[in-house]
Amino acid sequence: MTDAPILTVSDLTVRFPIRGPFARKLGEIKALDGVGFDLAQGEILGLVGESGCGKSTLGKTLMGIQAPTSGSITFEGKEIAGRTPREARALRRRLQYAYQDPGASLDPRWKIGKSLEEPLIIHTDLPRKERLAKVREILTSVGLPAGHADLFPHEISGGQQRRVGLARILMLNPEVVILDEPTAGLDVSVQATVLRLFRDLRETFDLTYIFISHDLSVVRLMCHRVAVMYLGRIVEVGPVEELMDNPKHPYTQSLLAAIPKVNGPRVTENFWLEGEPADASNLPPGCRFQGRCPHVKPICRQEDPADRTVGAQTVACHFAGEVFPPVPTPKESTPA
Amino acid sequence: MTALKRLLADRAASIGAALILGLILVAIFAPVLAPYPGDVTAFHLTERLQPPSADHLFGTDRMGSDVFSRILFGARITITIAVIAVGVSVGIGVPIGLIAGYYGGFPGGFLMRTSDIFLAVPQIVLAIAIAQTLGPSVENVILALSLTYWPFWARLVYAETRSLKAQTFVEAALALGASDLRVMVLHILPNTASAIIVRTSIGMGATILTAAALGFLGLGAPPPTPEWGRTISEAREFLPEAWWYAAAPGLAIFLVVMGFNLLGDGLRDILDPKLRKGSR
Amino acid sequence: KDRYVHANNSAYDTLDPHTVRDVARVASRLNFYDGLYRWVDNPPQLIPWLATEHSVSEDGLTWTFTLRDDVTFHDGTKMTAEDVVYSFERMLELKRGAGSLFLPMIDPGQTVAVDDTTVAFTLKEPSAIFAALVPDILVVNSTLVKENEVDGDMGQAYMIDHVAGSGSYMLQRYDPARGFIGERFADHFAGWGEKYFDEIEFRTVLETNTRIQGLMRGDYQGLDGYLAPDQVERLRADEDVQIIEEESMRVFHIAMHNGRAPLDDKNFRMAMVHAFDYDGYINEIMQGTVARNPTIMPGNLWGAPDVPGYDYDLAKAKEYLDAYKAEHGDEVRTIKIGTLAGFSETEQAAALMQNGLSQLGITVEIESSPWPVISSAMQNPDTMPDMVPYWKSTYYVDPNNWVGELYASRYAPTRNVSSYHNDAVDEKLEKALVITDQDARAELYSDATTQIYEDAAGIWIYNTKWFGPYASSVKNVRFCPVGNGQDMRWAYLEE
Amino acid sequence: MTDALLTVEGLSLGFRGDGGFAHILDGANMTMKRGEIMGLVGESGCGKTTLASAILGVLPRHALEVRGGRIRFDGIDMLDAGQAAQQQAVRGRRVTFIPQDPFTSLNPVFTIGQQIEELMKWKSPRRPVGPSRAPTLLTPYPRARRRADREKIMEMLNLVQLPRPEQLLKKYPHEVSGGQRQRLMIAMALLPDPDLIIADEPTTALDVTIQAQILGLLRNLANDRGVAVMLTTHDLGSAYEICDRITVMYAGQDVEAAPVAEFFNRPTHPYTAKLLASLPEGGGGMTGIPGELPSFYAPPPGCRFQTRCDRATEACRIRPAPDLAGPAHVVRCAHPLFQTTPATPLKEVQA
Amino acid sequence: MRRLEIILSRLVWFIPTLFGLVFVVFFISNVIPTDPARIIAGENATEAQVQALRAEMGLDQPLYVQFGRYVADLATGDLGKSLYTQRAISEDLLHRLPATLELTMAAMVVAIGLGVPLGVISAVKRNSMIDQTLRVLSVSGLAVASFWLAMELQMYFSTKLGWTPLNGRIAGWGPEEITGFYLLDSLLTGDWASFWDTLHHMLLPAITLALPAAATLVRFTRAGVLEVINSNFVLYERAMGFPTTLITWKYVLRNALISTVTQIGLIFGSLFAGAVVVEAVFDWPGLGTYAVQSILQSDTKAILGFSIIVGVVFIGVNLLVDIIHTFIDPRTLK
Ligand SMILES: Nc1ncnc2c1ncn2[C@@H]1O[C@H](COP(=O)(O)OP(=O)(O)OP(=O)(O)O)[C@@H](O)[C@H]1O
Ligand SMILES: Nc1ncnc2c1ncn2[C@@H]1O[C@H](COP(=O)(O)OP(=O)(O)OP(=O)(O)O)[C@@H](O)[C@H]1O
Ligand SMILES: [Mg+2]
Ligand SMILES: [Mg+2]
Repeated sequence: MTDAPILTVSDLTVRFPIRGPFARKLGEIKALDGVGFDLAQGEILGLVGESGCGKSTLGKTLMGIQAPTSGSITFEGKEIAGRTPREARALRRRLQYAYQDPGASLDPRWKIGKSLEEPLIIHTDLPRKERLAKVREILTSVGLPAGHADLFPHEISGGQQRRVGLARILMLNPEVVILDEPTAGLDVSVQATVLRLFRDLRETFDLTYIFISHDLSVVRLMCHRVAVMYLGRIVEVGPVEELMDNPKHPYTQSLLAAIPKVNGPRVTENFWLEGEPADASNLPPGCRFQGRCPHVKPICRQEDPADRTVGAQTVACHFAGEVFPPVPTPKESTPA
Repeated sequence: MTALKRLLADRAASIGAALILGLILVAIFAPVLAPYPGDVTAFHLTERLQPPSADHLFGTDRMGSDVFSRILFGARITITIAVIAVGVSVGIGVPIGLIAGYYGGFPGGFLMRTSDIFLAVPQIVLAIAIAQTLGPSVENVILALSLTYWPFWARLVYAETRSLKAQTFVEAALALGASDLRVMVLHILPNTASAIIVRTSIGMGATILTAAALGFLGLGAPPPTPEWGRTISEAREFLPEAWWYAAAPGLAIFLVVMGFNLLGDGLRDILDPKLRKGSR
Repeated sequence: KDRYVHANNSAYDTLDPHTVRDVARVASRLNFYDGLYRWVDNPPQLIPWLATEHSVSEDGLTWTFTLRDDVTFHDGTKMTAEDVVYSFERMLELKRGAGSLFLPMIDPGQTVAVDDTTVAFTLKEPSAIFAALVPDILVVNSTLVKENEVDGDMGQAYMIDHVAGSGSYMLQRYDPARGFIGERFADHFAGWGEKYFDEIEFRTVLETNTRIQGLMRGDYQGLDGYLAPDQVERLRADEDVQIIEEESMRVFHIAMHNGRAPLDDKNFRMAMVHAFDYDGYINEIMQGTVARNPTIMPGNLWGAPDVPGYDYDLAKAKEYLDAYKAEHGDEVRTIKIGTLAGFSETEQAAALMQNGLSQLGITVEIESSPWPVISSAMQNPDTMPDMVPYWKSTYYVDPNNWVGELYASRYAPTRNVSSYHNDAVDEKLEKALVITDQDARAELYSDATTQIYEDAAGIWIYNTKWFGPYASSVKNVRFCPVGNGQDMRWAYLEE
Repeated sequence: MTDALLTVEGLSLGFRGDGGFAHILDGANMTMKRGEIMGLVGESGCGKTTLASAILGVLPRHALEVRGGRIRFDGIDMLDAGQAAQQQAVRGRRVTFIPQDPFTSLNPVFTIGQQIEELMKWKSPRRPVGPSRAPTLLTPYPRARRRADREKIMEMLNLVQLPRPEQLLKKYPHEVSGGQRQRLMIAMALLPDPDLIIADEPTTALDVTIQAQILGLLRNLANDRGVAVMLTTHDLGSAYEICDRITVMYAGQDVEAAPVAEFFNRPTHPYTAKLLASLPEGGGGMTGIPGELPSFYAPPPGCRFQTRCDRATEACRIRPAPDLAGPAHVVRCAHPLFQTTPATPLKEVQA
Repeated sequence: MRRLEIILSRLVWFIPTLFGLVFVVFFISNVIPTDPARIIAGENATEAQVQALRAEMGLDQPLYVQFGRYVADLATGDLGKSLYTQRAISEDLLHRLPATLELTMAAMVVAIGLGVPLGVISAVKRNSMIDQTLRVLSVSGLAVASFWLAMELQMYFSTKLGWTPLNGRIAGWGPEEITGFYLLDSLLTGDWASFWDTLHHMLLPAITLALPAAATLVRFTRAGVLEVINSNFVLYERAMGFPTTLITWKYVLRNALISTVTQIGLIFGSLFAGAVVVEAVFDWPGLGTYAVQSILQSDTKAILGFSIIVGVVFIGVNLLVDIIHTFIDPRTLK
């Protein structure tokens, strides 16, 4: 890992207007609200959080599929925003986004081979023969038989689709790859092989990952650092071990406590978090976690907490480092 | 190849395809198949309104011509009208729907409103206006039908494009740096193809019916064209005695339209992956 | 109560007697209104009606009519000369219908009520045909109409669905989408016979087939005539139906554009007139229900010349065509025939012509349009198709209605649609318009018609026979070509 | 077993389709007692939903082909067409259902209240038994019963921690969140006062924090009301969390059934062991099980795991009989893990 | 309120669409090569008379001026006067509208009453004999040319068998007019004879019109039901033991209707236009007959008026469908 970050994001905000009839603006969803972080070369940054908290939006904004409302993204020291489409496209070749649903990101009427060839047609002027050779090469490197180039997306399994999605991205020799929930919906056994593929590819192609997931155990396995998002904001970020073993934000704490683990404590016995996330289009003033936080104080209802560094983590909580998860009462479970 | 196999496996669709194939063959080989190929323009005034017999399968008409032969030649007109009118409609409607659906916003809305307007103009009225301006003829029937039919395709493609535009694979293609044109032509259009094909097949049937209705109202091809709709309208004077005179072209229309509809239905089942899944 | 229900092929969409003057809507004019004179019977005769007599001044310009003094309108008002003047001025003012016939002859304000029962018309120039038009001066109840004038519209809005007349029947019910019902006007000045219909209904039934079946089922007691021969056959077979057969004055011909090449060449026209299968058309398509009419003049009218009709003879046609080609070269362009959409006889005639010409190696294009379109086209020499088969009906019973209007230069291009021009013919026709002696006129018309015939200016095919389909129980229908047998005051029911 | 509420014995069925006969369930067995939570686990596509649907009688009838086996619920044969009336009376009343996807399982065009009321109209425990004479669409819903049911509904909504139930009932499904919808489905499953709830992956569509709440709710309800729950899931963590017993399925066959602690600590079937080893928190998060599920159109005879099992031998070509590996711990394997490695693994024979 | 807002936003489109419609139809009808002045003046008029009339009618002015005047008049509900009769076209159309509406609505009722239940049955009994038969029938229904069917039905039932009247709306002159809808009027006045007679007259034309519409509905309902019948909520309802009839006829149908309703809107529009041909065959004194009449007379203003009415009804019905959608599909209010 080199010192200069390959990617710097600061104060990134994305808002989706909600429009009614007559294009009247009824409100807006703050999908991203002042997100900032650095990404070092070769690093794997995990991004976790509940559904709808803005993980995909962040990924797509970095990739340029989604235009930011404000904020800056610097890639290798160069600002991405405000470039001509052509320059931005050239920059983005090296920054790629792997879709949450890889099956859906492939044209259902195109054979795998053709889909894989497309990036080369757009960005290079290699002759057809070389393109095909490259397609075969890349298919092998993601662990698929070259014959799969002649299949349609619906003819291969979910795990294989994911490999194809990756292969398509790798065609462009990217440096940073944003993996959006790459293991969601996969069985543990398939998940394991896919994870190993990511790790191998990273070594082969010298990649940097942003690893979006809501499965904390996978994140722990894969990532160096984790950022926890809640309703459009990163509420806690830090090295994976520290953050997981010693979470500082009450949301991170409850998130960790909510995952049932085999042979772990029974989380349902005394899970404390109640209710559901606030409406993203209608955030209350103050801390966005106030509605569900077991430690809520008056100040939380008035002031949105600033980021503060506590230990190895950066936490957006007024009481970071001062609150702890309620101690679980051990269950008299069936003797092992 | 597999599509063809599936088509043949579907009874309704293969009947439809057979009917249409029959129509095409009849249209091509009308001069060979017709027992009295000259009867399109030649008359035998002494043999007017003869009932069906071995000589005249469907009897004779008001000019003593063989109805069967004229029906066979009528197939040519029918197929010409249907193919060109639908072709032009597709040619106008598809790009409009594609562009409107892809770019959306005000221009899209405007295009779609325009198509709504054309949809609201009664087809018959438009056809009449055109027929009266340019004189009733096959070409003008085609023009009138094309002008009123394109919105159907525009609407269909618009809706399909809207939903495809929102799909991830389109976004992914754009993210890879594909241009709008590339995405529209290579990704979206092929994915609307099955819907277009189905619609077109059924549209052919509808076009034939409308063309016949125009002929019936006297706004289509001039006499002595053997167009089916106008034959029915000619026959009206001689009903109910000369029942064959109207029955034959009526049946011909029925069979052909049915053929297109059956084929359209079959294609829908074959081409629509959603239904394919459902039938598994 | 005896009722008569008549099914008509077009709509009774207005009752105003002065705005339309077509045969289709004649029933409302004849039965609700009276004219100064009236046409009856066949061949048509003018009989005194609201007027008892007339005199013409020396210079032929002033026509003075004496009116009956016992005429009352439906509302009981007495009719006076003022009503006649108002009616006539109204026609001129509205410029539609019969008004357009009179406008060229008389200026507005030239009609005066001399006294209550005398009215005088002063013409712009002497006219032999004015007498034939007098029945068209339908008199409306001026008091009633004036009461219902809106913004000086001369009661137009009112008259559309009201009747202000003195005619044999009074309006009882009216629906423009459906027709009207008239109730006998017992106080009609002409009195009534022993038997009559108490109520008459004229109904619009657009479909010929439906009309015929309705008559056979007894839904209707009468239909408009001019049925296709096959339909006449069908009706004849029904014993509850009678067909009243009358020779009418409705000449079916193919107008040719004499002003445009190649039809401006007499040889070519001669080829044309010999290329039409008259016998086939009359005997097969019309099943012999019409009579061959060799010229434009109805054969049964005075002044019609006695000439043999051109015959269908392709050999002769070929000769003429060769003569033409010798002069103009072999190339003959496509000939366009315009037909009247919905009138199958015109379509069949065109098809037959096409058939004949194709054997001469001439291609024909047929174009079928609704009557108003084709009629507009015909009135302009540039848009007039090369040939148009159509009928010339009886608007007034005078040779001028046929030969004059169709071939005199004074009527070009609106009524003389053939662009036919022949100074000798013009001279005769003009003269016949001014003099009043019928024998002299007859000779002039006969000569002119013969000349036109020799010029082969058109293809004259047949004179229509009128087949009035009525229920057998309907008696005493007095057919007259002008009213098409829809003047119901004489008819009655007898089982 | 007299206290068995539900027994599935040797259930064998499949679907006839374009590609031939897809033999999905091949001799599946399962037993459930009153008041226990049974986890039915296995990887995606192994037939969990098919088994649940078979019990509920909602398999697509036109393609279905049952080849053998029985499903008995409290003495009623759930497959016998002759007992259709009893089955219909049982369904939604004594056996209820919590679907996998709360987002699409409620009818989008009726309010939540209308749908709950309809359920209570037909399936309320207070409904007099016996067929009604009125045509179905016109069957009345007596005022008194309606009011009583309404109270129960309110009570139940409170119990599943749904806030402001009055307003909730007036809403349409799309107007409430996924977690609330799933709670609603649980309430609807409980309202008829059933003996058995079949919950088909009730939390996969939900976030972990919500999942924890829902799982907790299910556990408590089972404890408090003595309802048996059949929990279908492929998340072993969830299964561990609330189940009393676990049955593992592989490709339409039950391979192992054991009390929860036994299951996780002493897996006996090679498949179970490998599955547990693939868990990320199990440390071997990147091992996985090589190979894929066999095709249902041409499955191998006998134990269906043989194609991926490194212990498989010729013996595996015949379906092994159930074997007791401990108290209430049933395993179906020719070479269970407590035995030594077999002499000639099948893989080598084939190679 | 959401619904009101949605309805309003649809209504806002109504005016420009209508304007576009008028624009298109106006210019189309003005290229018809007939000279209204000449038509009015009659065959006997001289050129000078025609010119005078043309000036009087403002036909000598540029087209856009005429269009402006037309739109201005239209805004006050004035569609001009018929060239032939000088009758106000709006009056003519209004007078005939009830006849056509009554017929189309009767056809619509028949079509819905037949099409929707049959579509449901067809879907529920998928691939059964009933389904196959219905599918064949519905395809045939769509393939029949309505004018031909009308003729054949008339020939058989009226002429041959004499079971039904040949043509028209009623034998006599109809019940006392209150609304112009004979069925309604005869009910209001208690005139049962007229009521039955109207129904009797309506039978064949309504069936002719309804047949293709019913066929379309069978197909769409079938497709709609099939789409819904495999959805999760139906699975849930079945798993919860809801009575099958209830699931099919209440829960599934209501969902399937969402797409069917759109179709009903489109169908109503096409029925309305299709009435032109059917009315012509059965001499139904409605808008269609009027249109044919106007066409044959090249009464451009009347054709224009007719097109606008049909267009308005079409746009209006689709607007109504949108509104109905907000009721049957609560998701539209999201
Ligand atoms: N194009 C869009 N228009 C409007 N709102 C959007 C759009 N895309 C996303 N959103 C909203 O932004 C918020 C964040 O969405 P996003 O997809 O980034 O969440 P996520 O964290 O990826 O969730 P998941 O875990 O379900 O993938 C959500 O409330 C979503 O509804
Ligand atoms: N109607 C059907 N026709 C043919 N095959 C079917 C049908 N229904 C299900 N299957 C197949 O049966 C197998 C088992 O499906 P099932 O839904 O029971 O699995 P599952 O264990 O519930 O999986 P998941 O965890 O993904 O929900 C799958 O391979 C599926 O494709
Ligand atoms: Mg996401
Ligand atoms: Mg499942």
